[in-house]
Amino acid sequence: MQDLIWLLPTFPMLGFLSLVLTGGSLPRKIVAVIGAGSVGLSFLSAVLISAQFLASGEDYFVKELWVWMAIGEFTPGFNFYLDGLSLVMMLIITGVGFLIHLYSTGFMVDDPAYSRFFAYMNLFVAAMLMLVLGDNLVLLYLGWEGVGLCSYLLIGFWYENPDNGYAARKAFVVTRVGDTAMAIGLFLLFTQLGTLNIQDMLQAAQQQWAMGSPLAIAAALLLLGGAVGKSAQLPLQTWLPDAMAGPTPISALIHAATMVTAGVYLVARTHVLFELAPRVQMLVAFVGLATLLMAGFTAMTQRDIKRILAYSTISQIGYMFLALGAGAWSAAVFHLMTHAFFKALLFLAAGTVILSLHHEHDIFKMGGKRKQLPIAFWSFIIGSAALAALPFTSGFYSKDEILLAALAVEGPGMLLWIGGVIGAFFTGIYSFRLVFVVFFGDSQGHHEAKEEAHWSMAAPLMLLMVLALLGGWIQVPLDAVFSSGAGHEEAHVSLLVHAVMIAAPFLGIGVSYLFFMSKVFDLDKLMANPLANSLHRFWFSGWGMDALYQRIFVNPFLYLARINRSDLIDSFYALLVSITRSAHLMLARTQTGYLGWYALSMAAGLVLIISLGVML
Amino acid sequence: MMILFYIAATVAVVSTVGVIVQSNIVHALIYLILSLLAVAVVFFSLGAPFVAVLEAIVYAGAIMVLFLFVIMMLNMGQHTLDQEKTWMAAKDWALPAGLAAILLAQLLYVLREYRVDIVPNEVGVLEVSALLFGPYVLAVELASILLLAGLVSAYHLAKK
Amino acid sequence: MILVALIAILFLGGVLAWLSERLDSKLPRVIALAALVLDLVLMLTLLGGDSADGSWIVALNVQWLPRFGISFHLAADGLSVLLLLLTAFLGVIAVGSAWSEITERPGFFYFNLLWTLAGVLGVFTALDLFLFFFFWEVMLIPMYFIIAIWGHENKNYAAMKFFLFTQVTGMLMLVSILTLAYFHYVQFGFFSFDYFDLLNVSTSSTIEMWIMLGFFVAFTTKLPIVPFHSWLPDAHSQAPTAGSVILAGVLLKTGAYGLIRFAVPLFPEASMNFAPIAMALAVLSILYCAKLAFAQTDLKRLIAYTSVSHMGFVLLGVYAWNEIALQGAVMTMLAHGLSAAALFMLAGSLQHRIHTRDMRDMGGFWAKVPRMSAVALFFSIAALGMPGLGNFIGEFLALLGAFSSNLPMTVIATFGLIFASVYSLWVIQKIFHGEYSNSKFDDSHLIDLNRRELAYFGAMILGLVWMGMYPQSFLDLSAAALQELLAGTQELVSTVVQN
Amino acid sequence: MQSIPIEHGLILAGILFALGLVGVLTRRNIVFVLMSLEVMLNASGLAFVVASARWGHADGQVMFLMILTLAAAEVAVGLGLIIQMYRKFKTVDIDVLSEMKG
Repeated sequence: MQDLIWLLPTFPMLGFLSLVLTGGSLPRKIVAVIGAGSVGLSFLSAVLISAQFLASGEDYFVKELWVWMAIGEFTPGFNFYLDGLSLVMMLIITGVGFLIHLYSTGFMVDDPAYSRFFAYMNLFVAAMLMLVLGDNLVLLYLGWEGVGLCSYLLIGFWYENPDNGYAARKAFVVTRVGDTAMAIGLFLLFTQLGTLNIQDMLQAAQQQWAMGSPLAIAAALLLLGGAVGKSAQLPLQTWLPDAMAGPTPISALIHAATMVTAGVYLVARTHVLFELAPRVQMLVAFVGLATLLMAGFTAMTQRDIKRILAYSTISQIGYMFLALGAGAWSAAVFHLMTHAFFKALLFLAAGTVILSLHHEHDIFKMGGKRKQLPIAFWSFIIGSAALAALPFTSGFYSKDEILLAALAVEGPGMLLWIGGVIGAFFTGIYSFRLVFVVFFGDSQGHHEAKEEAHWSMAAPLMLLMVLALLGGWIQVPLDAVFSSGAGHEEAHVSLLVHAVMIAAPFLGIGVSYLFFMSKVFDLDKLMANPLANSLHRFWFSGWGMDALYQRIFVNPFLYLARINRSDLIDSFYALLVSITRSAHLMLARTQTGYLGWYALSMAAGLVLIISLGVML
Repeated sequence: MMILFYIAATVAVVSTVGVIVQSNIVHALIYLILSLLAVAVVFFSLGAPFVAVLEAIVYAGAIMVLFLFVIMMLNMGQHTLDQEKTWMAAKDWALPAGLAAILLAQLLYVLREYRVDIVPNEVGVLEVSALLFGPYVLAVELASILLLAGLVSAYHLAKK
Repeated sequence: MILVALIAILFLGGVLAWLSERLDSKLPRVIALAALVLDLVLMLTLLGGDSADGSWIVALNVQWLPRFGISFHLAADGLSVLLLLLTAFLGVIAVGSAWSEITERPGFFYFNLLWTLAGVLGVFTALDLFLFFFFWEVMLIPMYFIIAIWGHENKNYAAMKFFLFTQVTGMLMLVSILTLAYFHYVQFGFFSFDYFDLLNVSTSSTIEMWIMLGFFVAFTTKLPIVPFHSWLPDAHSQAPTAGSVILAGVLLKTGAYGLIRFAVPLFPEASMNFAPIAMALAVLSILYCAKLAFAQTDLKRLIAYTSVSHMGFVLLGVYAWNEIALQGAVMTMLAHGLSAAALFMLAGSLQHRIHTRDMRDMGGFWAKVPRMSAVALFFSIAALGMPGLGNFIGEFLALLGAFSSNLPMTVIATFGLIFASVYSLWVIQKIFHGEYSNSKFDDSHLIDLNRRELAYFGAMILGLVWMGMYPQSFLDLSAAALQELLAGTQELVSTVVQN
Repeated sequence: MQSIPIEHGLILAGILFALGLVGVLTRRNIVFVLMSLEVMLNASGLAFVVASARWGHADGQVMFLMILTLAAAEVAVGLGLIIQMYRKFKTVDIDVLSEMKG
């Protein structure tokens, strides 16, 4: 069964091909069966393979398919590598992916481009599986770019609106900045270590590079660049909120559960390099911390239901980076998994809300919907609880591990921990702000809203609710992967620490309740304060990062493009042409047509030549 | 012979001046014939009787008759004569005459140290024809083709 | 002999096509297609053949003008065969794209097309520099006619520009060839234009540098590379579709081939001394033309600039001069041959349908022509270097190889990948996404791709996927040839690099 | 028989050539131009004959014959052209024929 691991990406790939080649001529039912079924089959095989792999007790398993290209030492192959980490990722991708596909069959049912949607989705799953299963960095890069492409295609899925196209291109180009850094990292690794096979490369790095050597730092930094771009961390986080322009299942699958966590996967996969470059690892932690705080502030100010979730995603991935930086590799992957559950749940529930309210995104135009949309309501309650890491939900266990690992970091551990706790506080505020505003209070319109409760949409929500609640009990089999990792020894921390960590989200929820539920604090009054108002606007715009990038990157590029539309270098040749032409015109003036003039010039020439002859 | 040479040379120069300054075209032609005949005499004095005769027959005879015919065909009357006079303004002459003078001066300068006195031996028709039909036979053929071409084109051009 | 047959078939086919026009105006295209398919089939027989003589698969050497040491020397190794296959394949595609587009004087058109291709085949196989130059000119003049007669609104300007650029720099190459032959005479006492003889010529490094520059300028003008690129956008925007296909797909590759086969091996020392400048030019091309591409409003000009940008990777790979980089350059040549040709054909078919190339007038075509849009999307993402497609393999290998020989240039060049995504996606956005509006053009002929078009686009898609997923079949073919080239220059190169 | 300084022959040829040149350059009547051209041709022929006399060889005279042939052909064609010109423009003024200016 393990040998059939190549089936995993093959099923969705076949789904993609059959949907593309038929070009939308299939009936919807069949499209749905192909689209969701292929991922379902993938999930099924993933489960079987996992069972066998875990039963075998092996640390890893390699399936070599064919040599991709072989030039001298450079021999990346189409080889799949299965270990605990890729196993977890593979199950998340196919499992959550299948649920979201199932949900989509209901969600997208009215869309004219039904088939195209599932084609892209299938391609995405295939590419994502390549990313996590590839045994070398080139294959990983193939998946990496492939998911980027699908992300682009799906964000711009409703292409009639140019804004969507803009968001899609922004997502692709911004992540490609990171990808470029990663590509350079690949070049560096190959040039220095002579292989791009991940395991061989890591081994060679351990043998050849000393702790903190400049090469290790450079390599780790470059890979981090790729991870930061894909996972929407500072400073390349600006694309993710705009990416919400895509259909909601896309946001759930790509921009919450799987693709955006690819950066976390990459860092975890190449953790040896980061361990060799402790400074870069510390940088990872601080990037995570900064991102989670920044995104937390911003999430509190957004009005668009999907943007709130997007910023919360950025913030949660920030936690994962914090964990990676703290060396708690397993905790990061664990949080990745729980996050996939509860964030997919939240997005799908948000999709239900949006669909029921006829594509209304502004939470302040909703309100009081808990009766009308019960499934969505409960989904949000459970999802938000897990997001805020309330005790006994899945998010609690993973975030708890992360914060403890952060505290254990030597040096700035306390700082990291405090930042994380503040982040948790914010998480409480913004997650329940959403719940309170949308589901409680007075209805702000859409009184006729009725829940779209087709089983294909309800069932995934139910399943994800269960996972979001109980996912914390899953044991991830990562010990063999991160044998060298830190953060395993149970830190002996005081009860106070635990109390603070548990209290923080509750405090946040409380604040949120006071503002948005009981209205003890008046938001309008607060907004009247100029300082609060300008802060609000600053946070709302995502800390002005978009405007900043617009000013320092986009505008100069557009300016350069505009002033040099007709190619400066060509004007040099145009100059040559005009010089030749004017010289020609000048000489043509001597062509008077008068015979006497010609004879005279001939005579003058004769005189001249003889003079020369005489003189020489 | 020396005297003959100088006399003929003087006549040639004077009559050539006549050619270029005359405004009456027929007079000019007569001067030209005179000039050519004088040159024929020069040839003779240089011991080249064959070309002297050819000069007189072909040049002064045949070619000049052609000119005469054309002048007659063109039928230039009094108005061309007047026109001719108006065209011969002094300022039109200055530059060409100056150029020609410079050219001549250069020639004289080049010849300044060239000094060979000869007593011309007659190089007659025998030697010329021996060469013509010896080494230069190809040139003769070419010349005949040239003449043929001239004949055809002249016929074609002068035709209506 | 087979090489002669390949070239002769095209020459004769061209003449036949021209003559057959009198019988029936539909006959020339059939004859052209038949000649090219025949060529393609004949070339396939080269694939099986084992190389008897080093890396050379077939060779033919006949005295031509022995007094000047000029011989009729044709030979093909794996590298040549790959490019020959590309030429014949794109030739077939070009005939397909001209099939219904060329109605005016078709006989003469196919005559020119086949003669250009015959010249290209000659360039890819000639091993006598005099013969090489001869073929170099043969491919130039028919192309001039193709642009000047069947081009669009500004065809005379474009054709003249194309002609002057290539001709002037071709003359520089001729001067270099003659100088090289002269130095061979000085050194060995007899004239020879033969490649293998000229490889042994050694001159002072200054002279070598100047001769090398003659070749370099000729080849980089063809490639083209900034600052010799400005003929390309004009030529492409004015040429008929088939002309663009041949121009972008094949003619540009002759420049790269010349660099790999002649410029570097003949002058390894000068080339390696010159490599930093060449690589800087490559980087300049990549970035500058990517930016220019983004600024264009004329679709064909845009694609033309992207060609220049991609050819920068080829130049980078060639001057890195190691096996990975060279394989990358070759793969880029092949993949770009297909992707650029396909993009030009798409632009051509759009122009054929709506009679404009101005992207400002277009938008939202996805709703109207979904198949064409999907095909365009495919080739756009191929052009931006999506892994799994041929272009990625080429660019990745070129950069990977170049990284070890010139780190800063490679790092800067890598940023070209970002710009590639900017302009590629911009095309998709501008033409196929957005709201459909037909206020600026008559859309009565805007119909989706027909079977013939689908067939050749399908073939090209398959080709790119093959190159992307299993490039080994191409790498294997050229490996022996490239290794031999590298081995021949290794000593000299390593001394230069050490210094 | 007295000797003749050969350079005098050449000087005569030079003078005649210069005079002919003056004629070609100054006259506007095309018939005059043609006549002056004849003078110049004749002068160059003279130079050949002088050279022939100087060396006592006949080659110079052969050359003179060639020039003679040339002159004959030239005059025939030239006069034909003049007639055509006169028919077409009703003038013999060469400055009227300035169509060929660049």
